[in-house]
This record gives sequence, C-alpha cells and structure tokens, in this order.
Amino acid sequence: MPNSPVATANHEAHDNPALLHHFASEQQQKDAASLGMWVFLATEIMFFGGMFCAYLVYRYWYFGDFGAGSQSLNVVLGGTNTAVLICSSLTVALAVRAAQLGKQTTVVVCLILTMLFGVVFLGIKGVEYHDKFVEHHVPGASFHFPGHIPSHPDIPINQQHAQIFFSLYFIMTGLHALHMIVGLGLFAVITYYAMRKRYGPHYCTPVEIAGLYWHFVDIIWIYLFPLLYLIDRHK
Amino acid sequence: MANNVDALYIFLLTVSALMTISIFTMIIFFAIRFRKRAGHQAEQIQGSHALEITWSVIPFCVFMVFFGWGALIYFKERKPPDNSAEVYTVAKQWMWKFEHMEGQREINELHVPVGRDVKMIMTSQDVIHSFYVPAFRIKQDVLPGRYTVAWFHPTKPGTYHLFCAEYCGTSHSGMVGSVVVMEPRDYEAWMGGGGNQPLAVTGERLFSELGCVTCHRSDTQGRGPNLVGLFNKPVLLEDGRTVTADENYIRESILQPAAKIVNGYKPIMPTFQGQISDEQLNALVAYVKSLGQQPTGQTGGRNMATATPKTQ
Amino acid sequence: MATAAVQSGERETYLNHQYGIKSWLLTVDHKRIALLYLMGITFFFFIGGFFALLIRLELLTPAGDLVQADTYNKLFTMHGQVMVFFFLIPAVPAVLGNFLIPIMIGAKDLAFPRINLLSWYLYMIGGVLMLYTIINGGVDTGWTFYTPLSTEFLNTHVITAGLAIFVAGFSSILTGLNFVVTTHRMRAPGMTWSRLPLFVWAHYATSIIQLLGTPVLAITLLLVVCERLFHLGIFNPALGGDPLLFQHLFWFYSHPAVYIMILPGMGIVSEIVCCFSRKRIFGYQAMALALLGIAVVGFLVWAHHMFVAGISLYAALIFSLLSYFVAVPSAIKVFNWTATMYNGSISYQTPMLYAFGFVGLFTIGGLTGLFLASLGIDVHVTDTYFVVAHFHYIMVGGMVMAYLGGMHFWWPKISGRMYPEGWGRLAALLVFVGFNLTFFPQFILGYMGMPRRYWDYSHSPEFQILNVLSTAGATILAVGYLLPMIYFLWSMRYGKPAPANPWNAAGLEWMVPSPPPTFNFDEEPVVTWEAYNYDEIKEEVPVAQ
Amino acid sequence: MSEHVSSLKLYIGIWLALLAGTLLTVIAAGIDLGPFNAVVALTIATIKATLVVLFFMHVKYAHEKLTKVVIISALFWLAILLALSMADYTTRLWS
Repeated sequence: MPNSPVATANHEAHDNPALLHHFASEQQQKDAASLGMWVFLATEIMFFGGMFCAYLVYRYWYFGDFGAGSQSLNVVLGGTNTAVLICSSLTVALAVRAAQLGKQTTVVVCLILTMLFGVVFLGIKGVEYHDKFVEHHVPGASFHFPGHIPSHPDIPINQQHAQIFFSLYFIMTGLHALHMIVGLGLFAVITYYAMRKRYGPHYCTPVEIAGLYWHFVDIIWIYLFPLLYLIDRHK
Repeated sequence: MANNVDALYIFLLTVSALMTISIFTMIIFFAIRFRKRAGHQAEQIQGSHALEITWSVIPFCVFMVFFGWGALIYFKERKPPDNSAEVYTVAKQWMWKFEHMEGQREINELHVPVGRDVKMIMTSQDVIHSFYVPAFRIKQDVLPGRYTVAWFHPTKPGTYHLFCAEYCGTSHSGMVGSVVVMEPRDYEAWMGGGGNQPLAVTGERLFSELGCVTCHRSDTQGRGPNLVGLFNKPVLLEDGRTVTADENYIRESILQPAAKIVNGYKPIMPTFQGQISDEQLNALVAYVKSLGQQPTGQTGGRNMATATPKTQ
Repeated sequence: MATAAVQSGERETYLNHQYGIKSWLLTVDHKRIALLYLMGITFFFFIGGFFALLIRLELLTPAGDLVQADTYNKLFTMHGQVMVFFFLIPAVPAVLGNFLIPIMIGAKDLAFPRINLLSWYLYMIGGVLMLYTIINGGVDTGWTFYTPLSTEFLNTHVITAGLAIFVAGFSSILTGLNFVVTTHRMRAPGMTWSRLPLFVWAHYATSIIQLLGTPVLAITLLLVVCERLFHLGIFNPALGGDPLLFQHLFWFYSHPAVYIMILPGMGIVSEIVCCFSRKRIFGYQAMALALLGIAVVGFLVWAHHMFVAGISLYAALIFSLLSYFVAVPSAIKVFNWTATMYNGSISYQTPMLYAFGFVGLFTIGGLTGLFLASLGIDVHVTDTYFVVAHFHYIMVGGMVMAYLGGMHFWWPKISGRMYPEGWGRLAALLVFVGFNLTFFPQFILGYMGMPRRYWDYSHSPEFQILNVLSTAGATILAVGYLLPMIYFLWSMRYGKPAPANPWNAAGLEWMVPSPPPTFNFDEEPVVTWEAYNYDEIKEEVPVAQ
Repeated sequence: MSEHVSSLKLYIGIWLALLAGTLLTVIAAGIDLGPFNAVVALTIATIKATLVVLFFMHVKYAHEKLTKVVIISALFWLAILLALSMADYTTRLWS
C-alpha cells in the first residue's frame, strides 16, 4: 500500500519487515494468517459441497446412467492424475519443511517441482477433456452418448441423464482445475520470493498458507476421483 | 378443510396476540415506570437461569402444539380420499386447462358439485405454477415433468377465485380463474351438455392405438406386466426396491420405461417421451388407473354427477 | 509523517490524517472502509426504495395502469435483489461492524486490512454489475431465480444479475472471514470471550453463516448461469433435472441469510437497550448462546419455504418441526431485552426509540413466522402477502430499525458530530408509524388470499382498501427514511461536536475520542471489566453541553 | 503451528501410503461388492484425506483445538446440506 504512511511508520519500529502494523507480535500475525486460510478452506468445502449435493441427488436417481458415464472416463489417466497430485502434495510439504529448516535452495526446488506436477496434472486433464470433446461427450447440442447401462446390458443409456453426469463432471473437474491454476499462480509468486531468500525459520507463513490451500485442492481430487471415475466399475 | 385451517389460525392468532400485547405492555410499562429521574438508580441484575428456562420451555411447549396441529392438517391435505372425483390439470403460461373424468374440458374455469371430494392431478407444460384457491385454503405448486396432487371438498355453492401463486413470468397476475361450485342438480345439467367421451375411454383407445395392448395384456402371457388392479398397489422392482404404483409412477413408466423395471420383466418398452401430449398422457394414466378398479368391473371413469353429496 | 491534521494543529483523527480521493480508495483503515461501504449501501438503499415506491403506486388501483406487467415484474425483482444483496446483508456488518469490531475488542484494525478493502471492491464490482443490469433493462426472475423460469423462459439480464450477486457474495464471505479471524486473534489483553460486547458476538455468529452459507449460493448461481449458457439440464425438468434441487440449494443459503440480516441488528439493540436503561444485559450468557444457536439451527430449517413446492410429506414434517426450534432462542432474546429494562433508568433518546420499535416489530415478525412454520397454515398463506408482510417485519421492521438505531447511536463516534435529537425522534416516530401502516394491512391481504407478485388485481377489487392503506404508509415511511439522510449530512458540518462518550455508554469504543484516531488506541488497552458495566460508569453531564 | 518439523521419513511414508491407497481404490472398484463399492471407495478416500490433513497440513501438531473445530464445523455443515436434502429425495416415493 504505497499510500499508507501508517504501515511504513510502524514497520520501522519492528525488526521484522514482514510484521504488519496492526499486529502485536509475529506469532499473532502467523496465527491470524493460518486461521484465515483454514476458515477459507471451510468456505471452499461448502462451495464444492453444493455440487456434491447435486451429484448425490442425481447419482441416487440415475445410478445406471452415471455408471455408464463413469466407465467412459479414462481410469488410467484419472489414476495417474491422482498420483501426480499426491506427489505434488509431498513436494509442497517438503517445501514447507525446508523453509522451516532454512534450506533456501531446497525450498525453491520443491516449489518448482510442485508447479511442474501441477502443470502435468492440468496437461493430463486437458488430454481427457480433448478426448471427451472428440467423442461428443461434452454437454450441448452435439452431445451423443450411445450404449447401454453397465448393470443392464439391455437398457439403453438415457441421453438426458448421461448429459447431467457429464455436466457435473465438467463443472466439478473444471472448478477443481481452476483452483489448481490459482494455486499455480500463488506458487509462482512465492517461488519468486523464495529465490530472493525471503523465507526461513523465522518467517515462512506464505509457504505454509499456500501449502494448506494446495493440500486442500489435492483432497478435493481424492474424493472426485472415486466419485466420478469409479462408479460401477466392476460391471 | 377451510374450517380446520381457520380454527388453527384463530388459535395461533390468539396466542400471538396475547404474547404481542404482553411484550408491548411490558415495554411501555417499564419505559414509563422506570424512566430516568432524580433519585432513581438502575438495579443491576445479572440474569436468572430459572426465568430463562421458564420462558424457553413454556413457549416451546406451545410451539409443539402449533406444530402438531398444523402437521395433522397438512397430513390430511396431502392424502386425497380414495373415492374423490378426479380432475386432470395442465398449467401453462398463462392458463389453466382442466379435464374431467367424464371428458369435459375447461379453461380457467372449473365446475364441481357441492359435497364431492375433488382431487386435482396437475402438471405443467413449462415453468412452475401454483394452484391456489384461497376460499378452500389449499395451494399446491404445479411442476413440469411430474404430477402433484391437491384435493378439496366444496361445501357451499358459489364462484371462488383461482390464482396462480408461484411467479411464472409476464402474465403471472393474469393466470387467474374461478372454481364454480354447483348444486348437484345444476352440475348434472351442466355436465349433460357435453356428450364427451370419458377420459378413461379416450385412454383406452390410445392404449390400443399406440400398441400398448399387445404387451400389457390382461392375462399372464404378455411381455409386459398385466396392468389390471395395478393402481395404488406396491410393485416389486427388478433392483429389489418396492414402489407404489401411483400416478407419478405410471407417468414415469410411460415416458421413461427403463427407469423402474418391474421384477421378472425385460426392459423392452420404447419411450413415449416427446411422442404424446400431456393431455394424451393424462388419458393413458386415467385409463391405467381405471384398470386398478377392475374388481368392480368398471373400466370407464366414475360418474361424478351420480354421486350424492356428503354432509355439508 | 507530516499529515494534514498535524499541520493545521487539529487533533489527528482517521478522517483528517490524510486527504484526497486516493487516500480513501486505497485506504486499509477499517473505519474509512466502513464509510466507503456506507456510501455504497445508502445509494443502493435509495435505489431499492425507489423501486418499492413504484411498486406501491402501481398497487394503489386494482388495474395494472402505472407500468407494464413486465416492468412491474422487473421492479419487484430488482427491489428484492438490490435490497437483499446490496443493502440488508452488507449494511450492518460492513458499515457498523467494520467500524466498531476492532475498537470494541481493543485492536488497531481487522486481521486482514487489505482483504477488507478487497471485499469493498468486490461489493462495488457486484454493485456496478447490478446497475448495469438495471440500466440495460433489468431482470424479472424474482429475487429467488426459480428455475426453469430463470434458466429457460426469460430473456432478460439474468446472467449479469446472477454474476452481480455471485461477486457480492464473495465480498460477504471475505467480510465474515475477517470478522472470525479478528475476533479470535486480535482481542486486547483481558478481553475474554465472556467480556465481549454482544455486538461482537452477533457479528461472530453472522460471520459463521456468511462463511458456510454464501458459497452454496455462489455455486448455485454459477450453475444457473451455466444452465442458461449451455442448457445443461441440471435444474431443468425437460432435460431430466429437478427444479426442487435449485430450491433446496438456494434456500440452504437464503434462509440463513435472513439471520445474516437480523443477528447484527440484535447485537445493536443489545448495546442500545443496556445503555439507555443504564443496566447490564439480562442473562449475558443466554444472549450470546442464543445468537450462536440461531446461527446453527437456522441452517436446519430451509425447506419450510418449500412446503407446497412438491417436497416429500415426511421432509415437510421434519423441516416444520425444526423450524420451531429456531423460535426458542429468538423468544429468549425478546424476553431478555424486556427484562433488561426492568428496574432500569430509562431515557428516550432516538436510538432507544428505534430499539423499542425493533423489539416490538421483531416480536410480530417472529410470531407470524410461527404461522408460516405451521404446515397447515403455511399451505394457505405462503406466496401471499402474508409472507411479504412477515419478512418485511423482520427485515425492515427489525433489521432496518436496528440499523438506523445503530447509526444514531454511533454517529457521534463516526462523524464526531451530534445529530439533532428532536428531528431524530420525529423520524423514528415516522418510521414506526409509516412501517406499520405499510405492512400490517398486508397480513390481512395475505390471509384474504392475495398472491404476491401480482401486478393487476382487477379480478378482486376487495383487496383495494388495504392496498391503499399500505401505499399511504409507504409514503410516510419514505419521509421517515429521507429525514435522517438529510440531518446526518447537515450534522457533518453544523452539528455540535461530539464528546468521546455522549451517552455515558460502556464499551471500549466510547473510551477513544470521537472521531477515533487512525490507530484507534494510543497504546494497547488492557480490559479488566465485564461488558455493560453500567454500575461502574458515572452519569456525567456531557462535556460538550 | 509449524513449530513442529516432521521427519523426512514420515513424509515419504505418508506419500507411499497415499499412493497405495489410490491403487487400492482402483483395485477395489473392480471387485463386485454390491452397494459396498461406494462405501469402500469413500472410506479409502477419507483415510487418505485424513492423512493429508493430519500430517501434510500439520493438524496433528496444531497447538490449539481451533483448527480441528474449523474442519469439523465445515464437515458438519456439509453433512447438514447433504442429509437434509436427501431426507426429501429418499422419502418422495413413500406413500
């Protein structure tokens, strides 16, 4: 805030340039930031919760068509993506650990690895979306999803119900991907500062906070994967 | 029904008025009695759990009476009597279309005889509407894609307002009509003017024209389930669930035959979604329902006019 | 730092320590952001009020003669959307809460000042989108956006209206987040949870609803926008969807949203009643718990908006029963406020008049809510003017009364000037009389069966007398709202300078000068007293007299 | 809350457990367990999520209960949304 003589005036009074004027101590600032992120994640749970509710209702109504839709998804790509995200979660956790221990280079390496995994995830997601587009499985005028429902080879798939499955699939994974992109942006900024050795044992709140967010995005995927890819797979 | 609702309303009104008056009186009394003046000091009171418990538990008990009484009325409102006359209703922007079991069709006007329970089986062609007759104290949203049901028991001849109560677009306030309650004699005269085909007969004709009859035979040899005596009976489905064969079940089975497969049958029936109008669908449902009363040997709709009014 | 105030020799306050547009638009001071909000909220209040007056004028006669049917539909839609999302929900938290919470708990600012500014910008972006919608011809979905009407059958500006509310929703979420973290992390030494003013408790409870409810509305509106753009069918029965799912998701937020509006009002009234009765609150613990109780149980009752919508009979029974549970904490609050006045030393300044009005009208609004929670009666009166009257008693009779009471109570603190007391009392009286005249007849109209959202009632001329009364009341109400606007503006220049504590009130905000300095406190306060320690506060003649 | 520094070994262990969980989910989905397929899949997902929350997000070492309260409240509210909505959907066909 360039206009704020308040903040600058008070910064001079503290040793740590990262301590903002209205906090009494570094601990207080850190606790506030951490609680803020956790509360934000609670909000995010309800944001995805609205879609989980829609998913639950239609899965209950149209289980067969959901099974058919699910089986058309590529479980290898989906599973790989799950593993990729888990790896990225590990590297984030290691980045936080390195920051706590003051290992500047490791922080940067781990963050870059994380972003790399994130980009790989989005790339694979892009391939999946492309496949769906080619197969006309994207909801809209050209939507076409022939076949029969898995548990009942003589019942044809209801096009409308299948379209609801794919609508939910695209919205849920799309919003998840959007969250990934936001996370990548956060990490890009943090990596920039990490390269300038901003973070160490005394101050690594941004790394931790962004890490919490990234782990949350990972957890959402941990649920999306079985819910979307693994319905009625055994049939 | 209207009397029950009014009785509960008056009870609630009395209790609420008592509470409102006592709160207002206390506020005004305290404001005057304990106004700021020389020599008067406020007395500091921390609170009293005993009092707080009193004024939570007593209102709560009263609330439970509100709940119980209201729930009883609602329960009755949601359960139409078995021998009601039935009126199939299709709502659309912005009109009401009614079809009696005897085949009479009306728009924005509904004629019914005094003293006969009337069951409205309603669906919408476009958006959500709501069937509201203030004089009967009933309201029910009318949804596209399924049936909703309301019923009433008219006791006094006259013309009553019919409103659409759910906002449905430009002419929402123009989607009004009237319910004309007639003496049975007048109603019979009104009814006699038609010479219409009963709804279930129309349905029976459609049933054979559309080829339903080839599979749904009235013996055990059909490729589809026998529909005689089906209505309002539990049906065991192929996935182990049991559902009641109500109007919505019959409707869904015609439009989406694959949704609920009857145990022991193959899902071979084609869908009729988009191939029949709402009116034709109503006729088919009315016919299948009339098969439900097979033991009485009747296939047509029951004649409303012959019904004698119950107590008024 | 050589600020303007220091140069001119005045005491430095948050208002004069810097000048210029930039110092306001880029400020991170919670007090300045509160004033920014105040301007936006007042603007939208008068826009919404203007629509309301047009609605009332149209209903003066049974025939639809003032505006076209489509125009009328747009008027009540935009009246609802503007009032709910751009006035009622942000008003108390974003203006009074923003200004007071840090001071009340002894902090220099909210935990995240920059996020606070961001949420004001989000509010303004939402507001601009809403204005864009209005200017381009408006939207006529009803504020409830019911599908499939909103998704498939209307060709007005549904998408921009939806996005406006979506964006404003994030403003609300971030405000709530800031309040929760601030209340947990920024309290001064000694300011324990049991010493917090009820105003802070109320905002804490409100924030819980904002945080956990608003995201569901956000995703629901996003789905409506997607439905319109891509015809997905999630809420469209013609494509296999369920319109009731939309209603479930919408009311999951929009019922608790009523408590977002009313809980902060309850906080304000607790402060005012204590101050002008010179008493501790009756049953502090119960009052705080009741606030939290309303916030939690308020989430369990949403489908009582859907009793005739086609939900299952059994679900209706559950939701009706749960609805009565939320009435209990509300009853406790009304009784405890009344008990607080018992054997007090009561004076009738303007804020107290509004508080009297609040308790009375909230009682009526709450009790008529019991009618609506009762299944048998709800079937008859839902979607009629009975509902309209009920929620206006809660929102206008309750929340707006409290908001005006709070504005009068803290205006000396905010502006450093006293408002004219005589005019204040007159306006309070006008608002009370005008309000009751406007909305009480609507209860009767509703029981007579007049459906809401009707442009034309020429088929039922018997409704006219009550509608005329209602319109007459609305004009009085309008005057009652314009008066404070005028004399507040007047007082900013000509009002008597306010002392630090013009009401001899308890609370940290009255221990700092009026208006407060930029950092609120010169040194961190240490709290050693309970809230509302009126036995320890000497009644002094205000210094400025 | 990050005063606690976990060992490298722990992180790797959790990471392996998460990968194993993913593999297990896919395998379990291939076996016909009737209605229990969904239960198994969601149980494994919940175990995985718990591991991430406790160890990667350091909630196990949090010095106050508040973080846990926030998580549990969010899940409780989600449960309200799902349970009460389904209370309608599952009973609509009851007569």
